Parts: sequence; C-alpha cells; structure tokens
Amino acid sequence: MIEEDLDSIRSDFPIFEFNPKLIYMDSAATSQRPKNVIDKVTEVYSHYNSNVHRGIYSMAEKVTEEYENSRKEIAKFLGANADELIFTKNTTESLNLVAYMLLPKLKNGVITITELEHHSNILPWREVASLANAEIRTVAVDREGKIDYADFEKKVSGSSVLSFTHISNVAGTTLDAKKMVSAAKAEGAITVVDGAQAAPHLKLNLHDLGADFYALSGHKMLGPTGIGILYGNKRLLEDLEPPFRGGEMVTEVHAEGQEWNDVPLKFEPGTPNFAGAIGFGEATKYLEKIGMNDIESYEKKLGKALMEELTKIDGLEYIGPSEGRAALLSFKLKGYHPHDIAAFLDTRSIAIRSGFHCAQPLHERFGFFDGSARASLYFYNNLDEIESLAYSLKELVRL
Amino acid sequence: MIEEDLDSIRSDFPIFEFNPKLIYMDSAATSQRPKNVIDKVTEVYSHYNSNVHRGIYSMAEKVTEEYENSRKEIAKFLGANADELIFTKNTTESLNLVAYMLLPKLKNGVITITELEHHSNILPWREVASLANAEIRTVAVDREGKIDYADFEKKVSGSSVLSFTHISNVAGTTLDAKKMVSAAKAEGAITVVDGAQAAPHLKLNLHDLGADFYALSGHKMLGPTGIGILYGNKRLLEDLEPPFRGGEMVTEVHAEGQEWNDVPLKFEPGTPNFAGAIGFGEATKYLEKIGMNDIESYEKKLGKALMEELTKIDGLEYIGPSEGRAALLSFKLKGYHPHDIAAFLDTRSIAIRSGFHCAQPLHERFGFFDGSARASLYFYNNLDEIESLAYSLKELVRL
Amino acid sequence: MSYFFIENIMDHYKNPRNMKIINEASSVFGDSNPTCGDTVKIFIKVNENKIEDIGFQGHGCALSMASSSLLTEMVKGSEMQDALKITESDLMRELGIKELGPNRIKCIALSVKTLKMAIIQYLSKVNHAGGGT
Amino acid sequence: MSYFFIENIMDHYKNPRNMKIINEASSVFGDSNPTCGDTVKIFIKVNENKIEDIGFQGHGCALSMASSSLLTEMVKGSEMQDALKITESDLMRELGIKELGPNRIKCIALSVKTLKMAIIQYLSKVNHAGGGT
Ligand SMILES: Cc1ncc(COP(=O)(O)O)c(C=O)c1O
Ligand SMILES: Cc1ncc(COP(=O)(O)O)c(C=O)c1O
Repeated sequence: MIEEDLDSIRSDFPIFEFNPKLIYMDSAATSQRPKNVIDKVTEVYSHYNSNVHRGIYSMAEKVTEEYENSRKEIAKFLGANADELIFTKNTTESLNLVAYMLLPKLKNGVITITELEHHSNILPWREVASLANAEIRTVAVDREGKIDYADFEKKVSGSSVLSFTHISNVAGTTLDAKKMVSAAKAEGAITVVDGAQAAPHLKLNLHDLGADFYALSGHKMLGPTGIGILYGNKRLLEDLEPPFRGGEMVTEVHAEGQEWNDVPLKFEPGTPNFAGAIGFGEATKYLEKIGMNDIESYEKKLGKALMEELTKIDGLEYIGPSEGRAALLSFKLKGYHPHDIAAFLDTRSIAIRSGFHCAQPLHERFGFFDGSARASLYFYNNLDEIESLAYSLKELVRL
Repeated sequence: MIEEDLDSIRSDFPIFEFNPKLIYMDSAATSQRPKNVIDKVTEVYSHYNSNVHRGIYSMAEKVTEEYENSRKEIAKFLGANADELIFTKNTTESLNLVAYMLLPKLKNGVITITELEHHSNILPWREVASLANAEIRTVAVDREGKIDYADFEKKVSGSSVLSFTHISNVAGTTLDAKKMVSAAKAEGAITVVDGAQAAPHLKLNLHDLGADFYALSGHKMLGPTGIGILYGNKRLLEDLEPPFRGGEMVTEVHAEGQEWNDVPLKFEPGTPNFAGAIGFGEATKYLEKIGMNDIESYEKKLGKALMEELTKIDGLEYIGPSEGRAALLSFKLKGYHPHDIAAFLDTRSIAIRSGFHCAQPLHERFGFFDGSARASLYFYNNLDEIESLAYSLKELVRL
Repeated sequence: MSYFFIENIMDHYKNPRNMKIINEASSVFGDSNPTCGDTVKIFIKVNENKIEDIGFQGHGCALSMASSSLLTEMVKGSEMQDALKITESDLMRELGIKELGPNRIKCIALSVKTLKMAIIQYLSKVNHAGGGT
Repeated sequence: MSYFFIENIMDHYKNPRNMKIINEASSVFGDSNPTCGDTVKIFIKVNENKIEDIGFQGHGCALSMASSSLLTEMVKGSEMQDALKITESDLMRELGIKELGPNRIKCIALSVKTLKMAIIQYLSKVNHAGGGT
C-alpha cells in the first residue's frame, strides 16, 4: 500500500531530502527521479562507459548488454517485445519519427486527431499533411473534455491514420484507447497513441491495446532526461523506411546503396543516449516494485481529492471531467492570472505550472484564453499536500 | 602542461579509479567523462529537477537559467553566439536536422561530400537527395587520405551544399575547413561541417571558420550521452522552417496555424535533455580549464608517437597521412582479423575498436575489406600507454 | 522576495496609473506575449520631442500590468530619447525586484518593447513626413 | 577467459577441419556478417537424411572460423533434423566458451545460421521435387 509506505517512498527521491518543504505538483511536465535511477547513470559513466553495439572489448560488451537488457526491462513493463521498442529522446521525437515514417503512406490521405492533443501530437501531423497533401480531421470533445463518440465515428471513417492522446495533459481525461484503436483498425487506419501522460500512471499492455504505435517519454516516469520510446508493430517497423539516418542503423554502406540493420536498430541512427536508456530501465524496475496497479488506484484517490478540495474555492473553474479524472487539475481563478497563482504558490514552496501546457487549441476550446494553472500529481504526493495547495489558494483569494 | 599534470587529470575521471589498469583508446567512439560532469548531472536531478522554459516557480527558473547558461558556455567555447546553437541528441541528429532543413532548397540541386565521410554525413544526404531529386558528388582523397583539391574544385563548382568532416574518424586527416568553406561560399553553396571528431580536439572559432552549419556530439568531448549541437548561421536559422515539430518550439498554436518560437528554440521541439545539456556545459568548462591549445599540441605528440611505434610492427598497414595526423590510427595486421586484434588487446586491458567505424566506403576505398582496428586517443592518454599497445601487438604477432 | 509581497508592485497592479486610451495619440502600438496571453497597448502624445501624455491598456499577470503602469509613470514628461534608453533592469530596480528568472523577464520586457515600438513608429512617421517637430 | 587462450578454438582456427569445396554437394549456402565483413559458405552432401559429408569456406575472425570448423565436425554423419537443433550455446559449450558478449555472439551465429539455411534449402528442393530421398 502506497499510503503507508509514503515516507519510505519519498526518501528514495533525493530532491525531497534536499528540499524537504517542496510540494512538487508539476509531474505532468517532468517527474522527479529516485536515487536508483540517478545512481545507475553515475554507474554507467564510472564503471563501463563506452559506446554500444560495435566494440568487442569487455566494457563495450558490458554496456551493450546493459543497454539491451534495459530495452527488455522496459518492454516487459509495457507488455511488448524488446524488438518493437525504438529509443528516441522524448515523446515529441517519437511522434515526429512515426509521422515521417508514415509520410509515404499519407499521400492525399486523412489524418485524424482529437481536440485534446498536445502540440507534439498536432504539429508533426500538420507538417506531414502539408507534404503529403493529406487532410487533418479533429474529433470534438464534449463539455467535460471527453471524446464525442458520434463525432469520432464520423471522422475516423476513411482515415489513413488515427493519432490521439491516451490521457490528456490538460483535461485529465483518460480515453478509451482500446475501443478507439479497434474502431480505427476496422477502418484500415494505422493507429498511433501519445502515451506521454498514460505510461507513467497506468498499467499498460501494449499488445493487448493493439495500437500500431505508442509514444512515451522517460523523463515523465522517473527516468533520466533525453530518453523516450516509440513502440511500433514489428511488421510495420520491418516494412517502413527509416526517415532519419546515420551510423549504427546500417549493416552495409557502399559507394552506391546501403543495407538497413535489423529492427529496431534501423530506426536508431547515431550514438544513442545509452546512459539515459539504462537509467530508464532502472526507472521501470522502480515502478514495478511500487506496482502499477497500486499507483493507479492511489492516484485515483489523489485525483478525486484534488478536485474536491479545489472546487470548494470561490471563482475556480477547471477543464475536464468531474469524475474519473487523472491526478491533475487545470484551473483558473477569477481575478487572478495563472502566472500570479503559480508565483504566489511558489512562495509557499508549491510548484505548479501556469500557461497553456503545450495545448493551446484545447484551452481556446474551453475559453481559457490566458491559459490555466495546473497541479499535476504523482504517486509520491499525498493528501496533505493537496490540503496545503487548497489552503494556499484560499490565502491568495483573501490577499 | 598536460604531461606533468596527467596524474591529476586522470584522477578527475572516476573510470580510471574504478579500473586502474584500463588503457582506453576508443575515445573517437565516445570519450570518458570527468567527475564534475557526472556530479553536475546528479546535481540537476537532486537539487532543481524540473522542466525548462515554461515553469515560473523557483526550481523551474533555476533549471532554465542553468540550461541557458550552459548554452552560453558552449557558445563561448566554440566561438559562436548562444542563439546560434541548437541542442540535439548527437551529431547524427544534427546532420539529419540540417539536411531536412535544407530540403526545400535542394530541388534538382547538387550536394557535395567527400570520400572521408562517416555514415552519418552520407546517409541523410542520400535521403534528402532522393526526395529532392538532387545529385550527390563525392570529392576524392589521395593515397594518404587527404583531399584531392583539384577534384574538390571541380566538384564544388555549382554545388548547392558542401558537407564534409573536419577531422576523419578513420584516416585521422584534418581538413583545411576554412579554405574549403570559403571556396564553397564563393560558389554560393551552403556549407555544413561534421565536427564530431574536431570539436573534442581543436580550438575552434566557428565565426572565424565561417561555415553555415557545424555539427558535434557532447559524448565525444567529456559530456553526457544524448546531447549534441547543431550550430547554424543566425540568418539561415531565421529563414529556414523547422522540420521537426512539437511542444516548446511554438509561441502560438490555434485550430488553424501556429507561430514559431525564436531561434534557436524553434528547432528544439519537446522536452530537451536538460540534464545532459547542463552537464555538457560543465564538460566545456573542464576542457577550457585544461586549455584547448594545450590539448592540441599534446595530442600532436601522441599522434606522432602512435604512428611511429605501431609502424615498427611487421605487416601493419594503416589508413591516412604519415604526418600531421590526429591522435588516432586505423590499421590492419597481416594474418589477424581486426576483431581478433581487439579481442586480444582486451585481454591486456587495452580498449580499441575494430570494424568499419561507420565509414565503410572509406575502408573499401583503401582496400580494407575486413575493416580495421582503430586506436583513438584523448588528452588523458599518455606515451606509456602507446608503448603498452605496441608491446601487446608484438606479443600477438609472436603468439 | 516574491513580487507578491512588494507593495509597490501590488499597488501598481491594483491601482494602475495611466490606464487609459488617448484618442488624439501621436502613436499607438500594441504587442502580446503569446506564450502566456499577455497583451499591452501603449498610446503616446508627443510635443516637442517630449512624451506629454501616455496611456496604456492591457491584460496579463500582476508583473506585466504593474510594470506597464510604472513605466508610463517613469516616462511621462520625459524626452523620447531618454524613454528609449529604459531597460528591463531599470524597471526591475524601480519596481523593487532584485532578481527575476528567465521565464518571468518576458512579463516585464513586453511593456518596454511596446513603448519602444510606439516611439520608433512615431519617429519614422515624422521622418517620412519630411521633418522634425 | 578470452578465446585466445582456449586451445580448442585456436586449434580449430589454425587447423580448420573440413575446409573444402564439395563439388557434388546436395546443397550450398553462403552468408555474411556485413558489419565485420565475415563470410561463410557451407556445402552439404546428404544421403538418406544424413549429412554424409560437409565442407566450408570462409573468411573472418578466429571465433567465426573456429566455430565454422567445429560445427562441421559436430554435424558430419548426423541426421539433418539433429543438425537443425544445434544452437549458438551448444557451439559455445563445445568450443569451451562460458560467456560471450552481445557484439561477439554474431561471430558464432553466422555458421549456425548458414548451416540451417543450407539444410532448409535442401529440404525444400526435395519437397518441391515431389518426394523424400
Ligand atoms: C566524423 C564523425 N561524424 C559523425 C559521427 C556520429 O556521431 P554520433 O554517433 O554521436 O551521432 C561520428 C562518431 O562516430 C564521427 O566520428
Ligand atoms: C500528452 C503529451 N504529449 C506529448 C508530450 C511531449 O513530451 P516531451 O516533451 O517529453 O516530448 C507531453 C508532455 O508535455 C504530453 O503531456
């Protein structure tokens, strides 16, 4: 049970030791990292630092083994196979990579996204759409930030690609990804899921989910910065051409022509962030130890409390569903600019984000033209911190 | 003087403490990293870990400041301005990025490279050439692996882009980059320099060099993994469109259209490897402390000794110039496969690389069809280690 | 100290000076900070090289509103040349802020930039018209 | 222990067994390991489901050559079905290697893969010809 172990869990995170007063509520932007992850990165650099894949001296073999074991560890965590995981630097690179991979299939096609998307799941598609003369359709959401399924069915029909976020980083809505994926597959569409906010919080089984591609960031789930994943269906990965090229992803290069390496290496040009990848493997081990099911149910409680406490405040409006939300809340407070809210909370050691959270169209959809203040929690937060947040907001209103 | 300080220099590198017998001669693949760099990464994660650029709470301001100060530090090191440096994950991404940036300018154009190139400076150009129906020309090298300037002048004439390596990672040749850049500019070509092997070893002044783009990797110059740089001429960066897109690189996104952020952020979509970038700043500080001029002259000595000692061995053939070479040597030994050389040296704690070093066309050019064994040194190596290498190779030959 | 507890700032935020439209303005310029939605519009009335009157309208966080208000006070009645010299750090000093992180400087920079543009626009208009005042 | 000091390996490398071309082979298959330039070609002569004779030609590092040589010894005279079952780790055991890193496994895998392909090619030829031996 996380609640009982919280003191011990928090003591695994050096930042809370360094800054005991810190109430960190910006985990949707980037999470904190436990000691085992930080130490692992140091271990790589201090014990067997050398480049992966090509060297045959002992250190090079050791680092290659650690790198590939980490890929296996992450695959197990995600319910996928290791050779379906491409290491990228973040979700954004993963989404650009898949968009460029699919470019040859998109000529005059239809790309369907939703109103909930992060800029990283909008802009790459706009780019390839303009290169391929494809159409972009946007599925509407209702007043609670939930997918309008009638509109979804209309829009997905005839789509070449469906790409949508698994959990919205603003509204906190969790989409029924399995249902949407199978509807899209029935239409013959390739399915892409932006899992940046889901992978840190949900127990995933990508094979069961059935999406062709799934993108995520290590830094949002306890891992080092500069490491992400693009999961891809093996058959598609084998068929598609690598849009980004260089060393390590080829087996042969001659004056004329070249041969790609096997999947997934064919999509990993250049020296990878091997220390980051190995650290990310440690992060998933840590999450497994806590248990993703426990995390899910504990965070449900946090999400509920967050909404209940904050909606008691006069003049507060929020985006998203009133029930079943992720442990985050994007809100505005009448008479206070979101920046001022964040700056005031900072004086109380509470770290929350203000702005558009890279999802401006969604804010505009809900009339939040100044953006919002967003508190986003993770399993290392607790109910007391939510109370402190509510208390400080009331303080601000009284100021 | 590096020679006198070498004990103290080596003690800055935790890996030599962990493995005192290690003779590391694979720095062209990736360098070792000093304690200040490793500690800085830990500091970021433990003291002010939060996402850069958007947050306004204290930790977010602190990390943003560190990130941008690091960019300034690196700019100073390179003789460039901070707003001309784009953070990427490695040289390969930098070269893919510039190739895709230039794609709209390449229609039916001419891209000129050289026979010395690493796969990362060949394959991205082949890709954009095929998309833009451009021609690729390859400047020949002579028997010593030096540019054939007559051929260069012929090929550069009428080129849209000239892209070449500053130092060859196989032949150890240093190209006269300034001369080549100005010849290409006179032809109206855009110039791109692959500085992966030069930036760690030469005192650079990018403004003086005058190239439009310059690519490099942090991990080859004491920095963390997963961080690289693409330097770009400010005016060009302002004119060119960002091929990779997502959060952080836009100021406005609406249901229709978007506005790019200022240069260089417009080319940095998604959460950057901020811990890596901050660590890279520390790495350049360390290099400044040692002094790039000292590094250059000390490494000249190492390069000379390496060649002199190794060419004494019967049956050894190498690629590259006999004089003025970088501190690396790619060689073969009659009767011994390069893998066997590397594997044998590993039993003597000597780490060198065997294979094609991501430059297969160059190996084929010189008839090295099995690849080569390559010893590549950095300022933390010394003459004794070169002697040990030579001694062990003689041991192998006697075996 | 956070700007929340600097009286000068909170006073300017809650009681902004010169928050008005000037109908017969010599120059009007508006700009915005799209990453946070802040907007500001500055009106100046010039007489013999002096900013005789100034007004602003806007919308944004306390810091951006207070700095716009204070800036109008600082330049009212001064020569345009002097007004052009005012930097973000002058404004910070006047506001009583010691330090400001890179993500918040933008909130102050907006009014400084906008005033500059209003003046430059005025000067180039006058020049194009073929002579000084 | 490094393979350099394993006598069995060095013996096979320096005195490869069955390094020959079989002109009247039942199946011939060649493959290469392009990342290091290693090549191997395997010839098998089949009689009543048995590998009556086997030869190889090749070029590469000690590990890849020794493992090709040993592999031919291991399967000579055995049933094709049994030969198909041999894995990299069987070969490692026979060679006397305890561990092999991910970047070197390929050197051993090449001969195992090539033999497998030679057999499969033979079997599918026979099947297409419409019957067994
Ligand atoms: C000359 C040259 N260019 C490019 C690269 C690619 O660097 P990275 O693998 O860091 O992308 C290398 C490194 O191997 C190199 O030596
Ligand atoms: C839903 C969603 N998609 C994509 C991203 C982009 O992630 P990254 O910045 O790690 O590339 C984020 C993170 O902000 C996100 O919340």
